[in-house]
Amino acid sequence: IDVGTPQKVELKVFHAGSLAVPFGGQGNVTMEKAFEEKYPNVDVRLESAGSVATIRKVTDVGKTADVVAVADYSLIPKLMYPEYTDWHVMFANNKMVLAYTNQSRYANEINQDNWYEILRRPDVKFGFSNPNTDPCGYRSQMVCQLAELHYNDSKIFDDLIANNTAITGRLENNTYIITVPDDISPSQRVSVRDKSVTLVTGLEAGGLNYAFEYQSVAKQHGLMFVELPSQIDLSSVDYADTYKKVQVVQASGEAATGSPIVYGMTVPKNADHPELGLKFVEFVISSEGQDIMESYGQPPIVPAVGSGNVPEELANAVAS
Amino acid sequence: MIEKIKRERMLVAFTLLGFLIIAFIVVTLGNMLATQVIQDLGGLIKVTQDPVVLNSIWLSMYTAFLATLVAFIFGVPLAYILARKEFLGKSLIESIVDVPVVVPHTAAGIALYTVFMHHGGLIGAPLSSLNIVCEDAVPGIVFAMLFVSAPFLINSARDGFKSVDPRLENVARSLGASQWHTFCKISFPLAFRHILTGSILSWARAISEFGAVIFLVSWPRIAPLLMYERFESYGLSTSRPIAVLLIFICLTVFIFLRLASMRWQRHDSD
Amino acid sequence: MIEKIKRERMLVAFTLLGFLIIAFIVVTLGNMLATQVIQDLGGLIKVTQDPVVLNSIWLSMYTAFLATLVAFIFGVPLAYILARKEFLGKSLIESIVDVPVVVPHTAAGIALYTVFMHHGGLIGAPLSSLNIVCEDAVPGIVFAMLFVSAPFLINSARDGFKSVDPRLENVARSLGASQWHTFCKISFPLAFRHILTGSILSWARAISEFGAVIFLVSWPRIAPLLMYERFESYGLSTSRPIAVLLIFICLTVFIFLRLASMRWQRHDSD
Amino acid sequence: MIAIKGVSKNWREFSLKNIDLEVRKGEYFVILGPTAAGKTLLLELIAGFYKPDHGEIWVNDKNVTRMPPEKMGIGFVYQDYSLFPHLTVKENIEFGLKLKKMPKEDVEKKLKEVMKMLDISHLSHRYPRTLSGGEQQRVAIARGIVIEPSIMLLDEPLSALDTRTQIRLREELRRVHRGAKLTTIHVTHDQTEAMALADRIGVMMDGEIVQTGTPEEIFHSPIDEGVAEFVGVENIIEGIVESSEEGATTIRINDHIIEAISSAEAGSRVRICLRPESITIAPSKTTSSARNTFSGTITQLVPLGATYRVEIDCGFPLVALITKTSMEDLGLRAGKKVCTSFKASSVHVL
Amino acid sequence: MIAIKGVSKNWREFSLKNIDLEVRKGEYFVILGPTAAGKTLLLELIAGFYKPDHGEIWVNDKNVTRMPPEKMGIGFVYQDYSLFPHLTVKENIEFGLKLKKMPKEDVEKKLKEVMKMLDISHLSHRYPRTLSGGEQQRVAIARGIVIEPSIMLLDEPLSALDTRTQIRLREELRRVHRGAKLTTIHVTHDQTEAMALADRIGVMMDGEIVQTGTPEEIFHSPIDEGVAEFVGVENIIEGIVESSEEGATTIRINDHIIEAISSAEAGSRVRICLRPESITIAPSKTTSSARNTFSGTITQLVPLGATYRVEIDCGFPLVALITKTSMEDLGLRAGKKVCTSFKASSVHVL
Ligand SMILES: Nc1ncnc2c1ncn2[C@@H]1O[C@H](COP(=O)(O)OP(=O)(O)OP(=O)(O)O)[C@@H](O)[C@H]1O
Ligand SMILES: Nc1ncnc2c1ncn2[C@@H]1O[C@H](COP(=O)(O)OP(=O)(O)OP(=O)(O)O)[C@@H](O)[C@H]1O
Ligand SMILES: [Mg+2]
Ligand SMILES: [Mg+2]
Repeated sequence: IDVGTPQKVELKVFHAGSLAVPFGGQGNVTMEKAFEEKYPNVDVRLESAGSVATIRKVTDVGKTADVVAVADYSLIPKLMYPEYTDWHVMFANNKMVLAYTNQSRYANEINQDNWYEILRRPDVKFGFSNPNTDPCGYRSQMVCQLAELHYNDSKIFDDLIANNTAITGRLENNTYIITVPDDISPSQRVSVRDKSVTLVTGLEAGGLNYAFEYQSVAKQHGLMFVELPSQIDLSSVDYADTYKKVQVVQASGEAATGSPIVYGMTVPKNADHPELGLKFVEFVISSEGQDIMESYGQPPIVPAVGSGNVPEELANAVAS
Repeated sequence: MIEKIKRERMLVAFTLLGFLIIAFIVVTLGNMLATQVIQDLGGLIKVTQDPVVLNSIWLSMYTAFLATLVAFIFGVPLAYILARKEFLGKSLIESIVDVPVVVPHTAAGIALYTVFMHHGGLIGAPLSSLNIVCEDAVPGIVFAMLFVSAPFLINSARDGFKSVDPRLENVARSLGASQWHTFCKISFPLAFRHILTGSILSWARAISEFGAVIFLVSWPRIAPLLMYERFESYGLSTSRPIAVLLIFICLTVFIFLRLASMRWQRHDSD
Repeated sequence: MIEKIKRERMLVAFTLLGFLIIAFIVVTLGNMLATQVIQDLGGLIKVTQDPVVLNSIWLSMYTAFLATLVAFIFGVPLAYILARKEFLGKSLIESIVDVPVVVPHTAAGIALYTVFMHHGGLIGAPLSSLNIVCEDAVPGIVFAMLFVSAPFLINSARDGFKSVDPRLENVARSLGASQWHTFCKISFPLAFRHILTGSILSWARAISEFGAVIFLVSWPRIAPLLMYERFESYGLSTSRPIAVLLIFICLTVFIFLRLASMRWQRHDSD
Repeated sequence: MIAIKGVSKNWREFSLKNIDLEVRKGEYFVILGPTAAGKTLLLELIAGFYKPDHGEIWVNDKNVTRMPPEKMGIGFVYQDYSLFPHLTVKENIEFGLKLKKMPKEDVEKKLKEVMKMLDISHLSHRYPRTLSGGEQQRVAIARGIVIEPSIMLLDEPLSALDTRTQIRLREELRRVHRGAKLTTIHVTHDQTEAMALADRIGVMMDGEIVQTGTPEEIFHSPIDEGVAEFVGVENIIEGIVESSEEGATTIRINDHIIEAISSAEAGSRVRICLRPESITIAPSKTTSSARNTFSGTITQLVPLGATYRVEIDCGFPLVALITKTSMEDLGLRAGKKVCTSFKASSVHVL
Repeated sequence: MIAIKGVSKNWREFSLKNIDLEVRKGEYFVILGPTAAGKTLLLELIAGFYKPDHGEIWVNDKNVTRMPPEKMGIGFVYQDYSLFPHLTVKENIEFGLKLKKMPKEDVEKKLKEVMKMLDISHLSHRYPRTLSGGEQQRVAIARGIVIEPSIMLLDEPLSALDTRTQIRLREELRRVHRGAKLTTIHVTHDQTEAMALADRIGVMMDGEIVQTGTPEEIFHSPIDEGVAEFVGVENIIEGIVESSEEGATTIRINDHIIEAISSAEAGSRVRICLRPESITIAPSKTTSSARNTFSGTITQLVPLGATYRVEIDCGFPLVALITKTSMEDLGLRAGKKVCTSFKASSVHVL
């Protein structure tokens, strides 16, 4: 019986909720299974949370992790440098989509051009995850703000977000600053969950019509989704300057600026098994790991990009 | 003295064993309270002024109260029936009442979500057509709390009614009181101490519920959820003062009601 | 018949009210179970073969059993003292026993974390120098479960001992039995039904605990935590079969023990 | 008038079987029976707390079988008095009155009256648990009669009290009964109490009324051996009827002949019943109107307080009862030869 | 021998005060007292379940004050018998034996013996709750005596039983006591029981032993009015001593003179006690050795089962007791004039 299986080394991986499926899902080939196969004396234990919470567990709660993997690489330098780590690798990217199911209201009408009109309808309930704890959440805000620019409709953010929550937006020095209070107070029209994946339940159950999700999540759960224009879906490095125009200020005071969605990973300095942690990182960015990412709809960055004091062990797998 | 200890060896051993478990409880709570007060009184004071925290505590207390009220309205009559009547399937009903106590809270949460979800929930859907939304709304919190806390009130009230001699009711009826009047003037007042105790327990159980609520309602945030979020996001130093405050409030209510129920004239037999 | 209903108006109303709350419990659980079995029996079967799920359920059952065992060893003697002796501060002790019931689970979790954390915890630090690690380890689960579940066993056992006429103990002693022998042969067997009930409750409470455990131990994952994570990561369809399985196991144990305790020869007075 | 017509009721482990009973207006009727005979259940049935499975109950020529208890107008006093513990004596007594929607002054007046009558005015603000048994009983009675019931049911109202208080309260019961002319049914397992109070007695055993009659009938002519034993007939002796002529019967017991009044047929096996207090003891043969005289030897003398139980062997065992003074006067002791006599009319033949 | 020397003990709401008591070897000692006098607590104290605050308890010349109850070798039978409900009759009885570490055959033998002696062999596999009160009592006694205690304590062993069973079991108790030569302390609130069984009686009231003596002493010379009332002296009459010479005392009550034997001084106010059974009733003045003769009118006749209580007004109220036969022979009824007489030695002066 596995009660921690003492003779095995435990490798603790704290990861963003959106990585749950490729890392430790129920598929036949996951990072966890493949890595354990490769290193039979290692027991990978995954802990999933929102990306910010994932980092806070290490920095604030005082837990130790051997690998930290988050949905926004920029969180690592912002929250962990220099005390907890001084490097990270960017290993995958993703894009924002609007997920739905065939039971969703107006499912047969929605497309790339009218999605915001449909979300405006009073009988439609949509959701996003908590901007304070999950990058997917603040990215959803960015999407709505960028949509105003793209569709040239200055009411989109107000109608979808500001009028339904305590989140506010304002223009300052040509930057749209979105402020998220601790108490978001969503109205009945929107659902705010801790992690974006949770919203899937709502969609599946029919309580929710639409949800802002990563494309990977939508694919993994077999949802239908509206592909958004590249100008607003935070996927393309080409539009990095456009994305930069929005900034989300979280309740903690931290600010996140719009940027392409790039997953970051590091091994904290206080890890119990730093070498194994590195091995895991190495595995994820190896071609085998990248295949796994790919197979779950999460496009890997090939080769992975390193930043900071990248350890030598990874040097040849990483472009900088 | 020593002779006495020797004579009462068993009781001494029992006392020591018992002391350990009491110490465990006291140390666990006391240590946290003391640590907070000594090391970070400022944090505690700040939390008492944080409207988000206060709102969520208020929400918890208020929904717990509502849940207890509902449990009272529906549970006390049930308790009376269970205490007074013999019928086929009675022990089945009694077991059903106990089921929420043995069902893991998170499993209960999933069950509640299944039933109360907005779309397609067996109860949630009809309710939402009446404009009562449970998912991510106050009614949902109340229902989840009700599910886990009602058994405490029902069982306690049943014991209370059982401790009332049915002959007192018979006499009241022979004196001309209707069944309802007898219930109000005789059975209920005599069982009141038990019902009060049950209500305290039920309220406490409701306010402390976490697992069952969060599936159905993650917003508005009840205090335990806020605490968990704060713990996950910011760690011990941010969440502990909330815990201390919440414990403090719960204990105050508990002690107050306990004293009240002890002072309540003890006309019942035990 | 109609005449009878009219005569028993109050009881009819009470029955209806009571029926609603029973229906609430039955529908909530029944709907989930039915939905699972009818719509996705395959998922349920798959889950019963998933070693991760089975391990975590086994872990939950096993730690809950350990917690109950500890509560039994320390709690039954305490219960006996509380039932038999009058002493200064007794009602304080009784209140302390009840405190874990009223303290919100998450707050208890934070308190437990404060005391049992590896570094600097008042109990956790000394224990870890004895190589007993509580944070993220089995002992931590047991301690957290113990904290929330011990009151149930203690209170129930106390009621049990109270229901044993002290004269029976007196007689046993006059017949030459020592205090300990009297306890083993008279008091304990006669209070056994209550103690068993208390143990079931305590075990159920331990297995269903979520809030208090997750602060201290997020690995190994107890079943409720696994369920929560699955719910958060994959949604209802993945987590519901676990919930159904867990409820099924708990109910089986509950019904089995309940029948056992009902068949236990009813020598006690109530 | 109360008429109980063929009433039966089943509980899980006990049943009342085919009860027929008539209690006349103003009568003091005692139901006498051993523990667990179903006496309390019968009273509760009459009061309407339970409904019979079969049969009917009529009160004052009205069928009340299905009437709810609050409509019956019956006063009920339980064995343990069942005072409402959370109400004061005054509140207990006025409980029924308040339900009658009478003017407040009238309530007060009636209250005063009944409390004075039962001498409990000084207790009015005390709680039941602070009262002695006797006081509680009086409060319970006051509570029952203040609503002016047409019938009063008393369930072993004296059994929880000590002998002295019992005797005092018996008087009180008789006084209240006479004063209020209440039809009363009084339940007890105490023969003395039944004898002291009853106009008529119904003997109840195992859920059945086995005999009804005046105290005289019950105690001297029990219908069967069970009743005989229960009502304290200590001498039950088997014999064979030798002759029987117009009621004058002779019965052979071993070598002795007893004369009795009975219609038993010659040759039949019978049992004779003879109450110990019907036997007179004399130091030697005396002439008296008693038709049966036997000499015998005292085997044992058992002190019973004011009286002694004398066991005598006259060829068959006899138990007699005599006062302490008589015993001392006669100088009785074990082994002494004495002469016993009893009237033919004291002998009851079964 | 049991000696209780100045024992006191305080409970929260009750205390035993300065109890002095000596019970001789083989004696049947009855403690008689009303409910809540503290009788049970005193027995429990003797058995060692409680420890006294002050004073000492000696058993067979050994100070056992602080000895744990299991070392005392005392058999205890509670009022409700306190049989272990989860054990069969056999297991109940062998509970104490098994603790004695004697060979198994001896246990079986003793068990058989005692069960035969008390006639409960046929019950051995039944559970206590299926037994009648009388059977339970015998099992409780068997359980107590099988361990061969030097002392037996009986707490109201008969009060839960009906009169017939009571009388039968009194016999049994006496037989067991005689057979095993057990020093026995028996607690009761029933005077009849005390009289029937006791070698000596201690009267207990309000936590104190107020009088100790033979039954004769207790019942005829109660030490004060409280005891007098409690032991059933129904005639307590105030008077003034007119003269007193060498014990022969005359006492004036209203216009009547009563002769008594007492050492009260002339002129002092006294109360005379006279038991109802000491008074003889005759239809007219007769000559007898009784020094006190008064004529009076019967005011009331109260049936008490086998006896009648006769209330007579002789210028002062007198209560007498007579058997039913005597009453019928004398043709007594209310209003009839009769003559009452009692011996000077029956009068007890307080
Ligand atoms: N409410 C009840 N339901 C079912 N059975 C009952 C109920 N009350 C009493 N009994 C049972 O019915 C039988 C008769 O009980 P009941 O109280 O009428 O006897 P009783 O003659 O009044 O005896 P006692 O002299 O002890 O009061 C008993 O065996 C008792 O256990
Ligand atoms: N264990 C106890 N602790 C404290 N007080 C007690 C205890 N047991 C009885 N009492 C109280 O002490 C008083 C005497 O009780 P006890 O039982 O000795 O009376 P008793 O003479 O045996 O009366 P009864 O005839 O009713 O058995 C009562 O007022 C009772 O309430
Ligand atoms: Mg009864
Ligand atoms: Mg007693």
